[in-house]
Formats: sequence, C-alpha cells, structure tokens
Amino acid sequence: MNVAVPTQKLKPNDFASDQEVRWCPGCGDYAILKAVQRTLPDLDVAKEKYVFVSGIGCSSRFPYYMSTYGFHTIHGRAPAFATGIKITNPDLDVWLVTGDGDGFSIGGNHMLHVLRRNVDMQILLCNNEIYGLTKGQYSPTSGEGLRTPSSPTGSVDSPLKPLVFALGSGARFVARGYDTQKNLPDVFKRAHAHKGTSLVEILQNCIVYNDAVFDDVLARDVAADKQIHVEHGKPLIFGTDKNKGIRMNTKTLTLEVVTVGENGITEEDILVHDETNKALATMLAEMDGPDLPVALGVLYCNPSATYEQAVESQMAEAKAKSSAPSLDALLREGHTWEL
Amino acid sequence: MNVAVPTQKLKPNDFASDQEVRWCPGCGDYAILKAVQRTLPDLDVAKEKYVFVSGIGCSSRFPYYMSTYGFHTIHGRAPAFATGIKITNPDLDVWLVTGDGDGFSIGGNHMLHVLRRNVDMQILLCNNEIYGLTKGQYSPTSGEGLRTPSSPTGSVDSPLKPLVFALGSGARFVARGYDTQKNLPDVFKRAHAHKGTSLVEILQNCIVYNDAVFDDVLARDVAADKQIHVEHGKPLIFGTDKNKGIRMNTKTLTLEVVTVGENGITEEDILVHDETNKALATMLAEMDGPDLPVALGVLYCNPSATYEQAVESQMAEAKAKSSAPSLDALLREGHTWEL
Amino acid sequence: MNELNIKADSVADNRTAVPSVVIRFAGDSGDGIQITGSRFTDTTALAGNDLATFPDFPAEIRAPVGTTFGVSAFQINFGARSIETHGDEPDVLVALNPAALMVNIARLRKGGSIIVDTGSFNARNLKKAGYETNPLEDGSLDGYKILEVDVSKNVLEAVKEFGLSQKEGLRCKNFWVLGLVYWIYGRDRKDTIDWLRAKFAKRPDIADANIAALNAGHIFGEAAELSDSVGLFSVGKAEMKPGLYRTVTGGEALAWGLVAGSQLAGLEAFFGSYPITPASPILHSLAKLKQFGVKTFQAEDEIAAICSAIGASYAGALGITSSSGPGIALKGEAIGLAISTELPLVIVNSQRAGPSTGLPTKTEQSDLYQSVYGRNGDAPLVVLAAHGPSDCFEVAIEACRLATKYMTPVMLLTDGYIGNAAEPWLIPTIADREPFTVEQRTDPEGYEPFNRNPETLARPWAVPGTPGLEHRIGGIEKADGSGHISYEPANHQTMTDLRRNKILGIARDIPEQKPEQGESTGKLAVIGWGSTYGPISRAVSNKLKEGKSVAQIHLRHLWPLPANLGDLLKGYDTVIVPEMNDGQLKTVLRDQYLIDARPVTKVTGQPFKITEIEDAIDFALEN
Amino acid sequence: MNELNIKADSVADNRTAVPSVVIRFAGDSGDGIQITGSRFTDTTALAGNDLATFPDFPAEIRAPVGTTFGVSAFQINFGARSIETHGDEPDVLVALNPAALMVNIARLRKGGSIIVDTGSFNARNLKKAGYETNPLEDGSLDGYKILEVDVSKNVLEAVKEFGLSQKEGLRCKNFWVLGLVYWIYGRDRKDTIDWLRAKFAKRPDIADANIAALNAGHIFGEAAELSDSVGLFSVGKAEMKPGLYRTVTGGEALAWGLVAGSQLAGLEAFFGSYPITPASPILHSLAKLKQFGVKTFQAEDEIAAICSAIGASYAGALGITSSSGPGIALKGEAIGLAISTELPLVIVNSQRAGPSTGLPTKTEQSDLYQSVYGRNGDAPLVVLAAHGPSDCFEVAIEACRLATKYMTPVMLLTDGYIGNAAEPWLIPTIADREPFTVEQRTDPEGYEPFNRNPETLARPWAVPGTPGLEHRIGGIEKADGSGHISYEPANHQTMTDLRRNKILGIARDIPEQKPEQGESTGKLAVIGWGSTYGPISRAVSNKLKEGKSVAQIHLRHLWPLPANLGDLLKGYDTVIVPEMNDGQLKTVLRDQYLIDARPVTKVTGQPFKITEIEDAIDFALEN
Ligand SMILES: Cc1ncc(C[n+]2csc(CCOP(=O)(O)OP(=O)(O)O)c2C)c(N)n1
Ligand SMILES: Cc1ncc(C[n+]2csc(CCOP(=O)(O)OP(=O)(O)O)c2C)c(N)n1
Ligand code: SF4
Ligand code: SF4
Ligand SMILES: [Mg+2]
Ligand SMILES: [Mg+2]
Repeated sequence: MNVAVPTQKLKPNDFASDQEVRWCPGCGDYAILKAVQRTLPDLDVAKEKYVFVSGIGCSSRFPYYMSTYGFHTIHGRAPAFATGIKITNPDLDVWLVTGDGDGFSIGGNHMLHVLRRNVDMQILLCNNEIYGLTKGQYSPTSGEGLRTPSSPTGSVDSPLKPLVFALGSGARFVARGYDTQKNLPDVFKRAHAHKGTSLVEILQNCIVYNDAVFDDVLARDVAADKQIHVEHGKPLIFGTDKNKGIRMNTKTLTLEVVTVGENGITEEDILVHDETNKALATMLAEMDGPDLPVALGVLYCNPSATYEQAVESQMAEAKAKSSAPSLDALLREGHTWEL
Repeated sequence: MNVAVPTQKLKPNDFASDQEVRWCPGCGDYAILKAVQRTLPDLDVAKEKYVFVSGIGCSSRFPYYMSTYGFHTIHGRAPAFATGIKITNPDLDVWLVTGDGDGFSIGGNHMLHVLRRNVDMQILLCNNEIYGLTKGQYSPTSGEGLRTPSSPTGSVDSPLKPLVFALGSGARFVARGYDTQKNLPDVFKRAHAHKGTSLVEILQNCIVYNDAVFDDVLARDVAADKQIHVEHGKPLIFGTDKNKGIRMNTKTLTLEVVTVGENGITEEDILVHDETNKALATMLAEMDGPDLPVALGVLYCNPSATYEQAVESQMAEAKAKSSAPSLDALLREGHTWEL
Repeated sequence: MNELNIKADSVADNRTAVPSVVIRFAGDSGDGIQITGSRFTDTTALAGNDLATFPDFPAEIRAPVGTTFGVSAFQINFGARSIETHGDEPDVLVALNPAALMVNIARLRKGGSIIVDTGSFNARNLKKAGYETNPLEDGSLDGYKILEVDVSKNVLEAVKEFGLSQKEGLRCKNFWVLGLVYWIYGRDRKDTIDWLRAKFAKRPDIADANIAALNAGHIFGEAAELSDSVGLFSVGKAEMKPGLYRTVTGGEALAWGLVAGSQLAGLEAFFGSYPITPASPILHSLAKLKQFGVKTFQAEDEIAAICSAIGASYAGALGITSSSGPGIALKGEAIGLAISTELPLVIVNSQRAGPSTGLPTKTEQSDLYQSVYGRNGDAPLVVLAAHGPSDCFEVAIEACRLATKYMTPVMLLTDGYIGNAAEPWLIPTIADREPFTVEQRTDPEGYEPFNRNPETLARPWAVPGTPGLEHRIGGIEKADGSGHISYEPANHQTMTDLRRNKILGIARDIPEQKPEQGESTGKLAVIGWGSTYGPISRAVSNKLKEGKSVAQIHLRHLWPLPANLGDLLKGYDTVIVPEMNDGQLKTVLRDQYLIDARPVTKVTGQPFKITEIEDAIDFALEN
Repeated sequence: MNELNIKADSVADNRTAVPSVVIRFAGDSGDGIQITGSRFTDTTALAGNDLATFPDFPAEIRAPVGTTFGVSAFQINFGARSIETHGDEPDVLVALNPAALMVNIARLRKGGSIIVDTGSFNARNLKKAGYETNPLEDGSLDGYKILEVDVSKNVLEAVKEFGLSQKEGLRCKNFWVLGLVYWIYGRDRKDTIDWLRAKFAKRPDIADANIAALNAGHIFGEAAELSDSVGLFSVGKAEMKPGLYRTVTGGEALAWGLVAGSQLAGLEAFFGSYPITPASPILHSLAKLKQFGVKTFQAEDEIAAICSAIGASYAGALGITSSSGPGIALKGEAIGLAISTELPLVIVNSQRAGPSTGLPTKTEQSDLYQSVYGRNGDAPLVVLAAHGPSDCFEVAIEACRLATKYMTPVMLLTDGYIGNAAEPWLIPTIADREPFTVEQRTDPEGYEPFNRNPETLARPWAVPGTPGLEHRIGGIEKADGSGHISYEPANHQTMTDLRRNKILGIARDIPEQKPEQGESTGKLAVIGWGSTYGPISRAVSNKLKEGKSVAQIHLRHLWPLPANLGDLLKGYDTVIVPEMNDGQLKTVLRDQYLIDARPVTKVTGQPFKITEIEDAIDFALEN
C-alpha cells in the first residue's frame, strides 16, 4: 500500500533528489532549480504527479536533481515526450525544462507545435544564449557578432526572440524572468495556474561560456531603467524614479519610452498592461533595448481549450456512443460469411 | 561552349519542362505554376541561374515542371538544402516551393531558421490546409474540427497562421495571395526584388481533399468584403463600395473594421499600410474573419543584411588577411621540430 | 427488377470447371476499379472460394483522365483450392480504356482473355495511352481471346431511365462490367445489390442506376455467346476451415491486432504517427477506435510521433508508432532512447521501395538492415514480420506481448503489398485468448528502476503518478540496478551485455522454427520472411508435388531468431533466401550460422511471381 | 632567471635508461592538467621520442572542485622505440588532489610511482573524494613508490614575488609539477618557457609566475634525493623517419585532411554541422580556415546540417557534414537522398559510446552497423575508418577522392579517442600530392543526368549556373539515363543494381589488403579497424617476438572491403576481430566471406589494453 504524501506538508528540500548537482559553480541553473523547489510545495499537487521532462543540455540535467518523476530524453524532443505523457495521463503535472539550443535550435519545431496545440504543461526555458554543454558555441538566441569556437569571426545569425516566436506559434501564456529573480516562484505559479502550455523564458547566466551576457539588463546599476516588470491592469511604468512609461505611438504604431511629467506626458498616456492582448504582448516581447527596456513578468495569458482535454472529450463521446465496446463485435461488423 | 540565353527573350512556356504535369485536374497548383512561369521572363536573371528546390507533397512536385535547375528533396527539409545551395553560390536565384505540411509540420524548424537567418530566396507556400499527397489528413493549417481520415471526429489542433509564425521567427518579407489571383506574378516579383528570405503564402485549392475551403474568402460574391489588398502607403480600405477600412482601436490595441461615412468615420481614421512596420504586419497577418477581412499583398517588407552576404564578407576578410593561403604553411605553423 | 435475375446462376452445362482464376480489372483512376475489385472479392468470398487480392493504385492522387500513369488496377486470384498469392499472370484482363490495356497487357497470360470497352477506344484516348494504331484492329492482340463491348453505350442505355447526367451515368460502367464478369463465373449479384443500396441510401437514384447497370451487364452476358470468346466458367468452393469469415486488409488487421494486443496486456494504446504512404491506413483505422481507449496522435513529424509514443509508454500506456522507410530512418535516434531506457514500444514499419523517397506506392522488404542494425551504438531490439494480411493481426499481438513482457521496443515489419492486399479471414475471438496482463510496479519496497526480473531480464515498469516510486531515467548510461547516471567503465559493459542478453533470451519464449512445408532436412530450404510467403509457399508446394526435396521455412521472428533455426538450416544441403531487397536476411543468416545462404533477390517494386521462385528452386537444386 | 637552468639536463649518471614510460597527470578540472599534458607532449616530441597521448576529460563542464567526477587526466606514453598506444598502465601517476588519486590509482602499474600534492590532502578534500582515511597514511598505497610534496605551499613560495592572489598563485601548481617531472626525465624547459611567454604575452606577470613555478619544481627535483623514491630516468631518442614534425590530434588532422582533399579535388569545401561531443572540434578547426575557401555552417540541427551539405554538393562544392552517433542517426533519411541522387558527400562520424546519449565523452566503435546498414532501402555507400590521429588526415583525403570520383556519400569513421589523442606527425606536403581534380560537366551535348561513366559508373556532376544543363533530380526513383521519375519495375532493379555495383566497383580502386605485421598466411589473423590499431599493433608485435604465428590486418576501407580480403583471411586458421563494440565488423566479415571470424569485444568506453589483445591472441591460438 502506498500512501500519497500531501505535497503541502513538503518543503523545498523534499524536492531535491539524492544526486549531486553537477553544474559549474556559479551557474544560473542553481538558482532556477531552487526557485522550482520553492514553488512546488505551494501547489496543490501530490508529489507523485509531478513529471519533469527535459532534452539535452546543461539545463536539461534538471530532472536528475528533482526527487519527482523525471525523464531526461533526447536533444530537442522534450515537447513531444511531454505531449505523449500528458495525453496519456492528463492527471500528471508536467514540467518541461529546456535550453535555448535544445528548445529553439534542434527543438524549434516541437516547440512550435506544443505551443500551437496548447498541451497543458509548464515550459521553463533556461536561456543563456549559448550552447553550454557542448562547450560554448553560439545558439539561436546569441547576439549577432558573438565570437565562439564555431564563430571565430563572429556569428552572422540574427538572434531569435523566444517569446515573440512563441506568440507567433500561437502560445497562450508567455512570461519572462531571470535566474536569480526573487519572485521567480511567483512567475512559475502563474505559469502553473494557466491551463495550457505556459512558456517561461528565464535569462540564465552561463558563467563559463557566456558570462554576464545579460548584465546590460540585469546589472544592479542599470536594472531599474532596463527592466520593466509588467502586471496585468497596471500601467507600464518603470525606471529608478518610477517615472518612465511605455506609450503607443499611434502614428508609427510602435512602442516608445516616455517620461511622465516631461513634455506634457501624464500617466494617462502610459499603456496599461493587458495580458490578454496578443498584439501588445508581441510588442512587449520584442523589446530589448537599446531604447526600450526588457519586459519581465507575465506578458501574455489568454487561456483557451487544452489539447489533452479535447482529446479526452472526444474519447468520452466515443465511449458514450458505444457503452461496452467489444473488439470481437467490431471484427464481426460489416461483411462476414459463415463457411 | 555554352552561351547563356538572355532570359528576357524567353516566354512563360520556355520555363515549362518536358514532363507531363501530374496534379489532379482542377488543382490550384496549376495556376501557381503558370504564375511562376509568367514571372520569370520578366526578371533580369539568366535561365541557368534559377534553382527550384522543394520538399515532398503535391506542391513539392513543382520543380519537375520547370525547365530550370530543380531539386525535389525530402519532406520538410527544403530550406536547409536551399541554404546550402545559396551559401555555396550566392549567384544562384533560389526558389523554394513547399506545402503547409512540408513547410510547417515536419519542416517548421527549418522554416523558422531560414527566415531568422534571412538567406536570400523566395519561398512559395502552397497552403491548401491539407496533406494532399498522402490523401487528405489534416495539416497544421487545417481548421479546427476538420474531419479527415486521421481526425474522423474532427481535428482538435488549433491552426497555425503561417505568416504570423514567420514574423515571429524574424521574417523580413511576408506576403499573401491565392492560386488564381491575376496579379500573383506581381507579388512574386516583389518577393524576388526583396533581398533576403521572402515568404509568399498562396491560398491554394485542393479540389480533391479540401475543396472550396477558401470560398468564404475567395468566392466571387464575398471577395470584396472578405479580402483587403494592402499596398504600402495606401489606406487600408476595402469592400464592395470601397468604404470599409481598418482602424486601430487605441483603447483595446486591436484592429477593427469601420465604415467611412458612418458614425463620423473619415478616411483620416483609417490606417495607412506601412509595410516596414512589424507590429502592423503581425496584426494584419492575424486577421482571418469573421469580422476582419483576410489581408492579401505584401504585408511586410523590411530588408536587412542577408545571411549569404555576411558569410561572403567574412570569407573575403579572411582571404584579404592571408593573401595566398597555403595549407602546407598552415600545417607548419605553431610548434614543429625537425628530426 | 426481376427476383429471378438476382439468384445465383446455376452452373450452366457449358461452364468449364476450373480450379482457380486470376482476373485483373483495370481502368482510369476515376472508373471505380477498386470498388469493382472489392465487390468482386466479397462475392467471391461468399461463394466459398479462397482468394487473394492486390490493389495496384497509381502513384498520383488523381492523374489526368486517360493517361497511362492514371491507370488503376485490382487483381484477384480465387479458387477452389487454397490461394497464396494474387496470381502471377491474369487469366482475364478487363480494360476499361486504352491506357489500361497498354499498361497491363504484358502481364496477361498468353492466350488469356481481354474484355475491352470499345466505347473508350477513340483516337484521343488511344493517343493519350501512347498507341499509334488501334490495338483492337492492328492484330497486336492476336493470340488472346477478346470480348469487345461498347460498355459506355450499353451503360448509358441501361441507366437512362434514372435521369442521370451523362457523366454520372458513365460512372456506372464498372458495375456493368461487374455484372458481366459475374455471369462469366456464375456469381450471385445479391450481395453487391445490398451493398449498393446501403452505400447510396441517401441517393437511391444512384443505387438504382448502378444496380441496373449490374443487371444489364449480366443480361448482356447471358445473351451473348460467350463460350466462343472468353468462355464461361465455374470455380468450386475451396476447402476452408469452417467458421465466420470476413475479408481483411493487412492495414486493418494490423490496427485491430494492436488494439487486441493492448487489451490482452490490459493497457490503453497510444498511437503516435505522421502520415506516410503506405503506412497511413493504420492511423486511419485506429483513429476510428476511440471507444476502445485508443488514443491516436497525429504528430508534427516522425520524430515527434515516436517520442510521444515513448512518452506514453513512460506514462503507462502501450506506446505505438508507425511509419514507412524514410520515416523510420528519422526515428533511429529515439529508438535508441527507448532501448536505453527499456520502455515498451511497438514500431510498425510499412515498408516501401527505397532508397530515399523511392517508389512510395510500390512494395519492398528493404528495411530489414535498418530494423536489425540501423541505430547508433549497440542497440538491440526485437524484429518481427507479418507474412500476409490476416497474419498482421497475430504479429501485432505478438509485438505487444514481447514489448511489454521484456520492456523493449519491437519493430514490426509489414509492407505496402500486405497492407493493401485483402484475403478471407476466419475471424478470431479475442475473448478466448489468454491475456498477458502487464503488472506495473506499485510497491516502493526495494524498488530500483533497473533491478531486473531474473528470468526475463525486464526492468520494472513504474508509472508516474504512483506514490513512492519517483525516479529519473534518461539516455545516458545507467548504473545497473539504481539507474543513476554512471560513467563507470565496467557498468557500461554490464549494461550492454544485459541489453543484448535480454533480447537474445527472448529466443526461449518464441516457438521453435518448423518448416511450413517439406521435411526438416533435405536438399534445399527456401527461407523467407514477410510478404514473400505467398509465392514461396505456392512454389514450394508445386515443387514438392514434382517430388523435389525442398522445404519452406518462413520467419516471423527475425530478431532474435528462433533458437533452433541454425540447426534446422544446417540440415539442408542448400539454403536460398528469396527477398524483395538486395539480400538483407541473407546477411543475418550468414553472420549467425555461417551457412552459405544464397540470396534470390528482386527489387522491382513488385512481389515475386511463383514462377520466379520455382526457377530459383530449380536452379538451386541443379547447381 | 639563470640561463644555465633552462638548458637540457645532461643525462645524469644516476639516471636509469628506460625504453618507454607512461605518465598520467591527474587533478581537478581547474588544475590545468590538459595544459600540463600538452606541454609535456611537445617537450617530449622535441626530445625525439615517439609518443601517444590520451586526454581524459570529465563528463561535466566544470564539476565542483575536489569531486571525483571533476577529475581531469592526461596520459602520455613516450619512448625510445615506436609507440602505438597511450599505454595500458601508467608507470607514474601525478595526483594533484585526493579525488585524482581515488579515480586513477587502480590503473597504476603495481610498483609504479605516485607524486602527490600533500597540500591538497586535507580533510575536506579527502571526504569529497570519498576517502574515509588518508591513503597517504593508512598504508593502502604500500607497494607503490610515493613522492609526497606540498606542491601548493612550494608554489605559493615560488610565485610570491609576482604579487598574485592566492588563487592565481595556486593556478601555477601544474607548472611546478611539470618542472619536477622534467627533472625526473631530464627534459629541457626552454620550449615550455617560450610557450608561456607567447601565451601570456599580455600578462607577463602570469607568464613569469608560471615560469618561476616551473623552475622551482625543477630545482626541487634537483635538490631532493629522487633516486630513492620515484627515481631518475632517461629515455633515448626513437628511430623515426627524418623530417619536420608536429603533434596533431585526430580532430585537427581530420579538419586539415578535409581541406587538403577538397583542394586536391579542386573544389570549395562546405561544412554543415551541429555541435555534438566529441565531433565539435572538427567544426571549430574548420571555422578558422575561411581563407581556404572553407565555408562552415552551424545548422539548427543535424538534419539541416546534412541537407545543407547535400545542397552545397548539388551547387558544386564538396559538401561535408559531421556528427557523432545520435546525430548520425538523425541523418539517415538524408543520406538516402544523397545516395539516390548520387551526389558527393563526406559524412564524418566521431563515434562515442552508445546506445542513445550513452557516454558522450567516452569512446566506442559501435556505429559500424549504422554506417554500413543503417538506412531505409537498399542504400549502399562507402565506409572508411581512420586508425589514429595522424591517419585522420590521409583518410579524410581518401574520403574526398572517393566521394567526388564516384559521386557518392562516404562515411568516415573516427572516434572520441582518436579525435582528442595526439601523436607526432611527419608533416606531409600537399603541394607534392597528385591532385584528383574533379571535372564538372559543362557540355550540353548528349548530357543526361544519369548517364554514367562506364568505368566508375559515376553520373556527371552538372552544377546549377551552367547554361544548357538544366535538369531536375530528387529522391524518387529515376530512369536510368534521363533521370526522369520512373515507376518502371525493371528500371528500379537496374538502378538498384547500378547503385550497388558502383560502390562495389570501388574495390578495384583501393589498395589490396596487406597484413600490417606477420605473414600473409598462418595460424591467426587479428583483424581490426579504427582506433584499436595501437593496442592490436603492439600486442601482435609482442606475440610475433614470442614467435607466435599471428598477423595483424587493419582495415581502412570497410565498405566496400578490399577485393582480396576474403582470400587473405582464408589463409589463416583462425580470425579474431577485436572491436570496441558488441561485434559489428565480425558480422560484415562473416556475411561476406563465411569465415568463422570470432569477436573480441570491449564496451567500457575505454580503449583496449595491449594485454587484453595479447590474452585474446593467446586464447585464440590455444583454442
Ligand atoms: C542529437 C544531438 N545533437 C547534438 C547534441 C549535442 N548537444 C547537447 S546539448 C546541446 C546544446 C545545448 O544548448 P542549450 O540547449 O542552450 O543548453 P545549455 O547547455 O546551454 O543549458 C548540444 C548541441 C546531442 N546531445 N544530441
Ligand atoms: C519523412 C517523410 N514523412 C512523411 C512523408 C509523407 N508525406 C509526403 S507529402 C506529406 C504532406 C504533404 O502535405 P503538404 O506539404 O501540405 O503538401 P500538399 O500535398 O498538400 O501540396 C506527407 C506527410 C514523407 N514523404 N516523408
Ligand atoms: S557550462 Fe554554463 S550553463 Fe553549463 S553548467 Fe556551466 S555555467 Fe551552467
Ligand atoms: S490532391 Fe489536392 S493538392 Fe494534390 S494534386 Fe490533387 S488537388 Fe492538388
Ligand atoms: Mg543554452
Ligand atoms: Mg497541403
């Protein structure tokens, strides 16, 4: 007899597995792991329902460090495994951990389709803008010109913006945070609360191969002016003095930063965040300097039917139509004859 | 000795190969083929420079019917082949023909990356919202609820919008047309003129497996009210009486249809198409009824450096640095000793 | 309609009794040839014949009317004796247009019969078919028995009372011809009429017109003096096991077998697939079986398809995926993961002619190498092959049994030929079968993910959602027992050995190999696998009748091979291996048993002819 | 710095002359072990020894300090005679921390020497390494010669004048130890000092500190009475072909060979790849060679990588792609297309331990099945294998030659061991080599895409951009000659035969197989391929010296096999096949020649030891 332990009684540490964590000292993944372990006890889910699925990459080692069910699969394909798992058993609480290479280089197609289908799961993208595990080649999110062993004279690829891509693929929930962000568990909780695929991009520092790449956004001295923490229903205001705001220039149909109190700008002019507005979310997701801040928080949340529920209801309907389905009867349907 | 035939002297028929066209009678692909054959003579490109690349699908048989160089590759991978071709020889004029399954189901990842990299080529997407060649299963662009042999109780996938996806992937040129559209060659010419990846979605009728699926947009009696032909710098006006327009609702940040002359609406209120504005292009690409018309024409054209040119200039730089590079010298660089 | 007309025609005195007949119906894709074939099949089955069929579709979806590449054909071999193949050479060719004649005439038995619709032999159609002169007039068909009928005209005449358009009327051509052929073989029309009524329940006018055409064709036969041209025949009942029968294609049987297998295992089935010719019919069949708890998932590609199926197995269902050669190639990496994580998985490969895209609508057996050897690393799995349409059902069940009992991927090989071909099937009763219910682990006591059942070497299947069994698996090498990541050199050897031995051990759990025909020792063994069963079987039985020392051995289990196979094969002086590939099973046999197994290969996209195997037997016995 | 100090130490009277030595440097990943190893390698090469090296990285990028899984090691075997392997058992183990001792002690030769940094043997590190008691004190190292030095302290002392932080200072530990080891073997420090100066040109303080550490280690050696503990040795010059040498790793040699091959073919090289361990170094090397017209493309995945390379070949360049097992598995479908369209392509497979993700940093030869058999359809291609670091250069050129001459994909097998291992290389001169310039078709007269060269059976290579040669190709079966799509049954047979015969015909264009050592007939042949060359070679030569009747046969061409191989092998009573897999070449040999080739397998992620092969030889000769 197995008795399920109510998760509520569990502590973050109860979600740590017995395996030694083997990321480089100082890797941003540690903080993300901790944030997840701090999140789960607060969710109303039995521990044995959690399944962590990943592909291949430093970040994809994640499941080994969780004491939940875990499946470390193959490079780029985690969304497909997760889809099979969730369709098979919609009761499971599926979390997918991926990297910018795993999720958006080799895995871009599966990412597109899981988002489009809206299979209920949380996808945590550890975006370090580099291939960590294979020792530092540029990734699809690397900045143009980045010099790496495979781009000694600078990458000529133009970088992908994962959240913009996700919205283009039909995602119903996208959010952004960074590894050491205090309230990262809150973002995870929002992602979890959203029924359907939730994509959380986490800016993650790779101390070995791409150290400090997010410093122009995350460094203490610039943070207030280079980040905007968006919240549904609240004006898009940021800055050290909380007086900068995002305005829609209706002439050019672009977002721009304005200062409240300057040039006659009032709070009225500042956009109010509407997380159900896809166009706004797309524009917010696009922002990445130099003039515009990087948007953090829940950029888009606009739930719609989930895939596995649609599958379930078609099943239920089919079963309702034929109450005690018999394969033997099926084989005897149609044209038969006795010899 | 081979003498290149100046293409200008060629006629559409000179681009037809000697192979019998084997699409179903009435298939929309015929019209697309003709439109391409009508386009090429007007371009300033020597015939031997054209390369048509495709994947697998009804539409992907396209290259066989062209008298140019052609490569019918494998399912979904045409963008990767085309990328290799173009990087190897940037002089070639590369056209890629794909279907909604080939390009956006199995091939979605390569589509993403070719668009992101902006390799100079024209991509013609024959979107019939079905898998034609494999006899009629639903595709990623099929409408929800579509009943097909693989979805007998209706598809539960939510459909992808190829142009929205493309913009999310970083595309610099997206346009839309339909198979029998008179001025389709003009759209192709714009795509060709754009240096970088140009994606043209062509609504294509599959008479056998998805007949009339675009009738709610293309049928004669509804066409004027259900289509809007966008043109850079021109107001977004449409309708039988040319009095409907697209307005940006600045409160909800959504597009809406208004009638000029009603409720105090004037031409001033109507958005003017700016094909360099990505946010606008994304919103236009999203439109597909019921209230909003489907946008046709060039939705987005905002050129940027192409991939193969960046590769070329890195090569040129490297070559400039070492004027007569010798492999023998390279092998003798660094630490050597004589025995 | 006259009640008397639709009764079975009594064997007329002037009918020649024949043991078996091969008819090939051919016409334009739009002529309804496949429907004609399947109606004839049902009626023939009802008449008590054994039979085998071969639908031969054009590669194009719907090629332009009248072209040679738009020709669709359906071949049936039926007889008063057991029937193994769809027949080497048709006795009768029905050609509804010149292109159908052009494409098929070379197959016809010398002296065979041809029924042509002269109404379609106009200049335009002749030209489209590539004829410079009319073959009906230029003597090129001398030596065949020809029945020339203006079917088109006759049909329009027969259906005119129903007020159809000319186009709709001509669509009844196939039933007119069917009526005529029924007369020739003394067949009952009732079943066809019932079928038409049911099929066109909402369009009774169409049903009536087709029935009228059927009857008109029949009457035409009665009136014409056919014994002078194509003749009249009777084909008696075959001796078949008594019971309830139906016809079944390989695709259907496979789909049902997978459902049966998962039911016997006590599991839900999850089927992840991506459409591809000729594998798609299995997806289509299963998509209709939601009431049995079968979940079908049309993935974005073959990789996602197999990964979703592995995910499903991980989550406790029986994961199944299906494709054809190029798609299976894409699954190689993921198959390795299923092998490494030791999860059950059934991989169905409906083979088609390769390499690369190859000939998608043509059949071949050239994926055996890929099945046995086609992955990175030392990556053994189970390989099974079905030998005919109804056998697909049994092999699918066996695949489910082995996959779940041994926690292993199983590759199930079928091919385009088997998938589309139909044969009569003595309907089995699943309720009577011994279930092989899977026990998933629930007890946390002493649980380790890679602690094995000492007999099967299978690891326990612990499904997410089970309290206390939380664990992690993946594709990196795992420590024997605990399953933790292990880079320990000795452990990798241990695990490689265990994975190999688990699969090889299955040889103890499968039947000993016995010859299908012939003695267990002798001059020559003909060993085959898969869809070559029919022609090999008939060829060997013919040669046995001639008194030759020859035996037929047919493999269902290709990896591991049956434990006694090596000894069995060594009992013959010579072993030949007919395969529809360039010699793949022969590699496995030579490697395993060091016997001089000699390849007999055919790579034309077409099944072997019986005579080809007979010739190979003669050659082997003489050389 | 004293000028005298950096001169080579003359062979001290108390040095023991030894024919060869194996040293294993081991420490934490952060200790700079790989740099130590490569400096020692260069100095040893300069001293005229033959040598072989084996860098042994941890699987993790940067594991926590002091852990066993964070241990990095570098082994070098150098001698006054020819050296084939990195050595079965180290004579000397340098252990910079307890974890390094823990992980490596079992490899050390009984009675071997250990140099430990006692400064790192504190309680914390001992615990991290899993020691319950201090091995330096608990007698567990009895039987070894131990030199205990507080390296940490000595180093800090030596570098203190440079004002480095403690952390920076300790980073010089490796050079201190190197200085000590140089003294033990009487080696010159000049080369290392030059290297340090060049390397840290911008940080002269770091350079100086490391040089000071190097010298301090050396001086320590001079002062300490080492002959009593680890001893002092001299290793004379090896007899090596005269000429200019460098050290080279397999990865570098392969990259340069590909460039050389494309130059000899007169083509630009296009390299499409996706990073994967252990294949990435080839991408990294080639990315730096743009000046040679090499275009490298980091694709989004392995499928795009190979497809881009095929596209490049189609467009007239020499398309090359590269990966390791799981990535090669993904390329299977596209390889089929290259086979079907008959385009040149080089596919480099840097094998690693499988199945699935396996042990990415460990070596194996288990992708031979996948190479020869791993695709859908009958899909033959050329398979070559390199047997050592410098051989990669030659095999890469051969791959380019065959791919372009025969218009075929060539699979080039190397492995993680070869890729990272280094050896001295007599630098070849490309300018002296016979080019094999490719002629691409330009003449439209009589051009047909699948009209073949009657001798090679290669089809013409007509490149887009060439006027008058416009044509279409694809993966559907093509008509012999015209290349149009053809569903013609006989044509598919013809094309299958042609594709097979083209590849088999290459056997006429490759050298006859000769034994590397031993006679062409005899009791036992040891046949191998790839990186088992070293241990097999040494084992056979040892056994030959013992007077045993044994020969070594080593294959470069795995498919097609050399024309005379069957006859050659039949000249031996017994054939054994040592492979770092579960017996893959043995399958090919048994199939092809029906000889009882016996597998000798090892699947631990580690190369064979010489003694393991010797044991197998003895066993085979006795049984
Ligand atoms: C099929 C396959 N291709 C390539 C690899 C090698 N590989 C492993 S992880 C990785 C990229 C990792 O990058 P990312 O997903 O950003 O993860 P990170 O290490 O940065 O967390 C690559 C290329 C692989 N394991 N399998
Ligand atoms: C690897 C692989 N998987 C699957 C297929 C089967 N297949 C061929 S075309 C196709 C889909 C075609 O759909 P689309 O791209 O929309 O083209 P259409 O036929 O509608 O023009 C599929 C699934 C294949 N040829 N190869
Ligand atoms: S390489 Fe980078 S991403 Fe990977 S573990 Fe180290 S710091 Fe983290
Ligand atoms: S199936 Fe549809 S898309 Fe394909 S050729 Fe026919 S009509 Fe066109
Ligand atoms: Mg990354
Ligand atoms: Mg389509």
